[in-house]
Amino acid sequence: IGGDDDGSSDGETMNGGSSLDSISIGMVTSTSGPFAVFGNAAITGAELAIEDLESEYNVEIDLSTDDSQLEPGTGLERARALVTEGDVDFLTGAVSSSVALRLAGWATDNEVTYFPTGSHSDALTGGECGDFVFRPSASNSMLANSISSGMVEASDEWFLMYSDYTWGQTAADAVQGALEAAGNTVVGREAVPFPSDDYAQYVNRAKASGAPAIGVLIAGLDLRKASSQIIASGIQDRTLAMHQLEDFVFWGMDKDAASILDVAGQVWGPAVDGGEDFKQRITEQGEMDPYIRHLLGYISVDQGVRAAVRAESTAAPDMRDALEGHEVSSPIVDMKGGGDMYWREGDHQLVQPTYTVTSRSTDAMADDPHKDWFSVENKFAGDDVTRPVEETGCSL
Amino acid sequence: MSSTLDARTRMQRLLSERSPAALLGALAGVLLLGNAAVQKPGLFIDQAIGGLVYGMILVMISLGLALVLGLMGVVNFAHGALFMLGGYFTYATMASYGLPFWAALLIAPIGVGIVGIVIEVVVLRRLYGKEPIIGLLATFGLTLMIEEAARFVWGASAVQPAKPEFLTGGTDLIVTQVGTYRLFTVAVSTISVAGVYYLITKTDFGLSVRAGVQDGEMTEFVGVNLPLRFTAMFFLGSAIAGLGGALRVVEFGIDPGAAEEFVLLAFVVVVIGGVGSIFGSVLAGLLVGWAQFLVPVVLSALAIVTGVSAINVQGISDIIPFLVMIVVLLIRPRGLFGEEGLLE
Amino acid sequence: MSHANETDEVGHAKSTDRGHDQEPSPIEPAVAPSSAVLGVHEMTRTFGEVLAVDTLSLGIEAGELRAVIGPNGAGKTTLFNCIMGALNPTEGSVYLNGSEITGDAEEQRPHKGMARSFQSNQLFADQTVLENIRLVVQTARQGAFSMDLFRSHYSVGRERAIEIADDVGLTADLDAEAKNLPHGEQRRLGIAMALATDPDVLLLDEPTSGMSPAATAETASLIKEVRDDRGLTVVLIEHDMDVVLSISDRITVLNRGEVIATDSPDAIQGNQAVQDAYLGGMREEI
Amino acid sequence: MTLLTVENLEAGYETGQVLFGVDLVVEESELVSLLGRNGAGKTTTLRSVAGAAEPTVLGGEITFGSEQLAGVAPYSIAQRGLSFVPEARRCFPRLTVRENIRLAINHASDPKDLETVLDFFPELSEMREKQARNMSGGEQQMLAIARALAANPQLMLLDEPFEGLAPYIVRRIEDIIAEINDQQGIAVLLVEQNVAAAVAVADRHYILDEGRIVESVSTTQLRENEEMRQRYLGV
Amino acid sequence: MSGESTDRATGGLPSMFERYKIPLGLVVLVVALRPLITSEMVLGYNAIASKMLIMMLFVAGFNLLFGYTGLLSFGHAMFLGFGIYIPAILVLNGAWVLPAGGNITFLVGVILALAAVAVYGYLLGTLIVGMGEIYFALLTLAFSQAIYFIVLRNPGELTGGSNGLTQGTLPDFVEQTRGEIAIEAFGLSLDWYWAVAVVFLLGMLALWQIVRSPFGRSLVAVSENEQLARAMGVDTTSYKIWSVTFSGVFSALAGVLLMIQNSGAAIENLSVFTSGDTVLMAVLGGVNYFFGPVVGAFSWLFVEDFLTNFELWQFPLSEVTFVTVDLSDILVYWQFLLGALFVVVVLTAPEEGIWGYIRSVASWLRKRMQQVRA
Ligand SMILES: Nc1ncnc2c1ncn2[C@@H]1O[C@H](COP(=O)(O)OP(=O)(O)OP(=O)(O)O)[C@@H](O)[C@H]1O
Ligand SMILES: Nc1ncnc2c1ncn2[C@@H]1O[C@H](COP(=O)(O)OP(=O)(O)OP(=O)(O)O)[C@@H](O)[C@H]1O
Ligand SMILES: [Mg+2]
Ligand SMILES: [Mg+2]
Repeated sequence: IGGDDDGSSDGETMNGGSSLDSISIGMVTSTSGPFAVFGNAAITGAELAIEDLESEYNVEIDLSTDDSQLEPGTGLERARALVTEGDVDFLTGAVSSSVALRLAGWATDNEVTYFPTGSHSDALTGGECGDFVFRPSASNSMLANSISSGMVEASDEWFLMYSDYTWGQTAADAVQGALEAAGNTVVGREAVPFPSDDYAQYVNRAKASGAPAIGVLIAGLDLRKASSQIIASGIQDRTLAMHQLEDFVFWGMDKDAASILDVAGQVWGPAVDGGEDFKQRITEQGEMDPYIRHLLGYISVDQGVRAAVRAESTAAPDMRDALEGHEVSSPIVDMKGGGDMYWREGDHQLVQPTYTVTSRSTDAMADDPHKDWFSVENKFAGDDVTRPVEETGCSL
Repeated sequence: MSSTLDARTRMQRLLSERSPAALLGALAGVLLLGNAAVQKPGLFIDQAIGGLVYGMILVMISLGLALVLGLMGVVNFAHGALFMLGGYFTYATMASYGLPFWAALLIAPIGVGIVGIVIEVVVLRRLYGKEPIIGLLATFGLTLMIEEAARFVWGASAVQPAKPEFLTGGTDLIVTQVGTYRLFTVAVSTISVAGVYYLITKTDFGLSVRAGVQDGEMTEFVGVNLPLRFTAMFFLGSAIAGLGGALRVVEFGIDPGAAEEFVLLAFVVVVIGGVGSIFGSVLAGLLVGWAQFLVPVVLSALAIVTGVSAINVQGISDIIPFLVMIVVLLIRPRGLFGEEGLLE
Repeated sequence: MSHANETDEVGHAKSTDRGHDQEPSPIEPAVAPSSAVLGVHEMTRTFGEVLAVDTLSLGIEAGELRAVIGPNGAGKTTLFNCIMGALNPTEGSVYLNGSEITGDAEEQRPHKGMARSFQSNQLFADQTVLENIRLVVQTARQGAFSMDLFRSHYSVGRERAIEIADDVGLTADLDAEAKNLPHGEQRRLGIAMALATDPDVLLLDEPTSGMSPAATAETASLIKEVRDDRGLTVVLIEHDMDVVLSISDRITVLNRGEVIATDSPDAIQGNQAVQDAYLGGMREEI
Repeated sequence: MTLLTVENLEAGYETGQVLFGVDLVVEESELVSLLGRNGAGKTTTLRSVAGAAEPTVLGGEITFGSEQLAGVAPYSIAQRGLSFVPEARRCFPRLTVRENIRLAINHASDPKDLETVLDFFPELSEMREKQARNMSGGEQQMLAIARALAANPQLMLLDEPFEGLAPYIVRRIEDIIAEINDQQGIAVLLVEQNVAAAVAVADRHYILDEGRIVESVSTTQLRENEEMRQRYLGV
Repeated sequence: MSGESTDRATGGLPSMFERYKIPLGLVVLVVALRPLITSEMVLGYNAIASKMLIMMLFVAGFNLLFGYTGLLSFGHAMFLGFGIYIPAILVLNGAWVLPAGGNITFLVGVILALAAVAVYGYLLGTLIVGMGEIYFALLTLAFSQAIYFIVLRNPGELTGGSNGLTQGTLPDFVEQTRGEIAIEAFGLSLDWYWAVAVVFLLGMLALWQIVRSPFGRSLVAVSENEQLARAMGVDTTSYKIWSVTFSGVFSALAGVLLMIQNSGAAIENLSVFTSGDTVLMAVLGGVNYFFGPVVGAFSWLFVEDFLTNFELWQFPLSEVTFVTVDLSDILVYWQFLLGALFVVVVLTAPEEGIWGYIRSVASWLRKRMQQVRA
């Protein structure tokens, strides 16, 4: 059935003596350390989703959060405590792929539904996919495929610099694959320890490679350091690309520095046309301007709750059945800017539209009503950028 | 410590301790570097200069630690926390009070120095003459406290003030371009090293502090107001840490995690140089800086020559300081210029 | 204070380039180093430019109680350190019962029958007196290293340790922590631990320093007693001439790293070179 | 004039009280000895006067010149003209002979200069650049005395300066002490177990036993009273 | 000082009770720990109790080296890592005739891990035990970092790099259901806590035997005065090397348990922070006592996992509350309090730690009671 998330039809089921009058959600994410801003944004998004869902359905939703401290082991421990002690029905969260992969493995073994809110690693819906794991965000390869046309246009030769852990490694592979498929060459690639305070030596190498274009696949706030050292070395005029841009990272720099980015992929951002109401609500919270992490938090909770409601159960196998192949029709479609969204059966990827953006000129960068420093170049349908299930290495 | 006086003699002695193995090692090193220089001349020069600059930054980070460790015998793990505070104080001065960078560069180290005084008076004073490990443990605890306090005041995310206008961008050094701000850091670091070196080896203040760490009670019997001097010394060590943090925050921003991030690296540098020798720390800082920048180039050049691409190990620079330390300590168990019996 | 060449006689070690301007009087008697219980053959030890021990030869016979005296810095402690392996001699060799032990590891020597006490107190400070001694007994029985994992340490060497403590008069303090003992008793514990290795040759470095006259006398007789009862060979560094003269069989006088005389106590007292170099007109009485 | 007065001094350690009312006086330019067997409390007395952190002074008064020393920091006591040569020499092991002495000179109000001090000790003069840890016990003892002398004090406290020294050097140091006292008018309070040496140097002697001064005698009295020596000193 | 037979100072011959009070104490500990932790008052959950036991074993293994031999290792996580990774890799991939996931594969993996860590510990010890205190500490750190780096590089796709190993690392006899682990063997089902408790007891008893043996006393001699020990004929180098070896093996054993507890291998367990926490836990508890690390690990984890979740502090109990304090705002900053506690411990008596304090309070009480009775 093409599911219908619309409140009206499900409302009836709810009142019809369903056992689901309360749902409890656990979210393990980074609320301390350098990634706290990401984790907290996801929590804000999740809270908004709960607000909306509670008014839509007659169900009490309860969110327990805990700090993963960005460490897989700690994350797992907290997640386990939420499940065993806090009795949460399903799990969401994680800002980094390492934590997400660990939670995913455990969730699969323990029959717990898990939405890895902030992870983009291909492994999650590839080699390490799991029965009860559903990724609400776009994968690295989706983003890489999105920007590849822009990159191919910009230059024939590329140098890739990437953060040396799952996310960066799979991103580099995906981008390189996309470039080479289009007949371009990657003249060099450098793994950069993450986090790192010194990008000078890698920038030197990028410079020495002579490549007119550089892919800066650097995670989190490190992207700021890398950018400022690119400027210091005087090669900011080369084409710079980033496959997964989070606006927040650039907001920490001055606009001049932020304007060096030429090609970037994005799951969503303030520049995307859609979800104005959502952006407004985030801004009103006053803590941060809206960006992708808010939306991801929202989607995770929204999709989890709706699946449970559809299944009339929070048992992991039931939720799985309610999600696999499900065509999303909830408000998130609109927030995302419209387009097809569905949970693919073979790998549990939420297939969804992606975007490419470029930085605006300094004076065109808006700060009001919320920061808007980039402009959308292209929008891609999910099916056009998602790799086929057979290529993912996932067999569900 | 007194032998820091004649650093030249010690250097000569170091060089004169030739063994066949050392000679072979040196030869291999020269060959590898030569190969890298031939294969990738442009990059080699870039990296050599980049390594020098980075090395001086490491020296700046480790100098205060070397001072407090070598002269007061205190294994100050809180050095990293003080470094971090330097960053936050700079941020506070610039962002919250709107003062210019130059003012922050003065205020932050003094502020951190004052925190150092408090630490010295309340905690460290009780630990002189005890086993160095105890100092390490106490300052470990202090680090947790300072880190958490910083998180309380400034939050968990990184903060960063604006870089002064004229220090942004790069400076063209003909063969390569280096961030102007980095060059500025190198200059500050060089001046600090020279000042500290003079203070310790040439002044009466330095003499009394050196005596104090060897036998505090006796130093007082001789008429030295030691508590005051040690406090002054720790003020200095902390202020230098704070200066390092101040220089850093402008370039990279700072978050509470910095407290533990840099202290290990600083320890590595000091130990490679040899505990008790400021000169050694300086040399070690440069050595590590160069190694971090040049080893990857050397490896990739070697990979080209031999055709074995596995030699070009990715992401190796993170581990290089530790590898350098292992090699140096296995050859010279007390580091490059460490003294027998000091902190063993 | 009117001696011929004052500075030389203070006996700080001389520098390497100095010639032998002093004819050593009664030299080491005709015991070849290698045939004695403890032999030192042409040993030299330098510290940088300082010659602490200078081509020194020594032969100690079985059962002998030999005192080694000499000005401060003459090289006495250094000699001990080289014999015991705490320092490596720059040149020369050490023999025990006729076989060379020069290159042996320090920790092996106690197991060959040599033991020492230290000039400054060296103890396992936080351990009890009993445990200090017991540990040594255990080591003596089990060798330098033993993977003895399956019993309790109570069963190894306790009785023997108590006996030894009794011998040196520490019975009352068995359960006291070593660091809490008075100085004199700490020195005695040092001797007890050396004895606990069950040595044939015992080297004592200033065992009575810091002891009151009464305790000094007691210690002196203890040393003599141990030697007599166990047939030990004892080498004793001592500045207290009363002790030296009263208990030693022979005395070796060191100056600037060299033996300047080895002779009986009486003869040493009458030896002019020794008078000049060391005794310097000892006070006979108060 | 009286330089140092110790009145009814009580002091001790964590483990218990050691001094139970010590009274002693050192006149200007006087050479006094304090005798007693091991553990009598001699070192404790000197350390109390020098202002050391341990022992804890429990009662009594210490007057130096006209000033009370109770509660005064050790460095400040030193700066008032009181030099202390503690047990076991305590030279700074990693400082050279020159630096050891220099340090004392830097912190005294009216110091001697380096050369004057080294003239007393020709053997030290030859090893100015040697670190103390590389010197023998006797050499270090000389250095310790030289260092105290460099401050040009009014009163020097010497704790067993002859311990572990060769008879010959004992004589040297006796002479040096006498000379310092004689020529420079520096008062000396000498703690000893070696009665012979004390008798050779000092004019007046206190005998300490179990934390109390039990006798105050002249050299002649001490020489003659064998019974007293036997009782308190075991000689 | 001289009561417990395996504390560092040892005096006269103690009574039977004195002699065996440590094994007794260990049994009491495992029996009481979980009910205590998971009780209404504390509101813990099961998994934390087993984690506590694992960390206690790990820190006790560490303390054999630090407290008893006097060598501070700042890289002890590497030893833990052997126990985590080797069985996990083997179970995940199988090898040769060993099927992936098989119980035998796991057991072989465990044996292999312990043997490998012993060999590695021995070689490493041989290389570095001669180094001075701080140099030794930093070298262990360096080697630990090197191992971290190797694992991070994911050689042969074996270690999973920064993700660690997240799936398929558990042998067949481990069953999981929504967070609860059980051991299914020989038709029996054993709760994970009790399985850990058995290994913990065996490990701790072995450690206890080591420190009370003549071998263990030699370690203490080495740590107290190395120069003297050597002069008295103790081959200090060999003892140190073996201490590193044993310490490594016990840590690896804890690692095996941790791998199952976390159902996989996480690279952060190899990080310098794990090593640092280990030192902190040992010192917090008291390095001079056998129970020091136990108390240290307990206090640490207790503070970390409970205080952070403590929102309201009600006194005396929830039913009859007199005082309710909202502590959540303060307890967010629990590390500050921990740091302060640590400073206090180090300043007052670094060798004593919390356990030392408990003991001295207990003996003070005993004395008081005797006085009162008299
Ligand atoms: N730091 C200390 N802690 C505890 N007790 C001490 C300490 N120092 C000395 N004592 C004790 O105080 C008493 C007096 O010691 P003190 O050192 O003053 O004697 P002394 O006369 O100088 O003896 P000696 O001739 O051996 O040097 C002795 O019983 C000694 O054990
Ligand atoms: N580690 C060292 N480094 C440099 N020189 C040293 C060292 N140890 C001893 N010396 C020097 O060697 C010489 C002999 O010293 P040693 O300690 O053997 O003398 P000693 O005869 O035992 O004197 P004392 O009676 O004072 O103890 C001295 O000049 C001393 O300065
Ligand atoms: Mg000697
Ligand atoms: Mg005394």
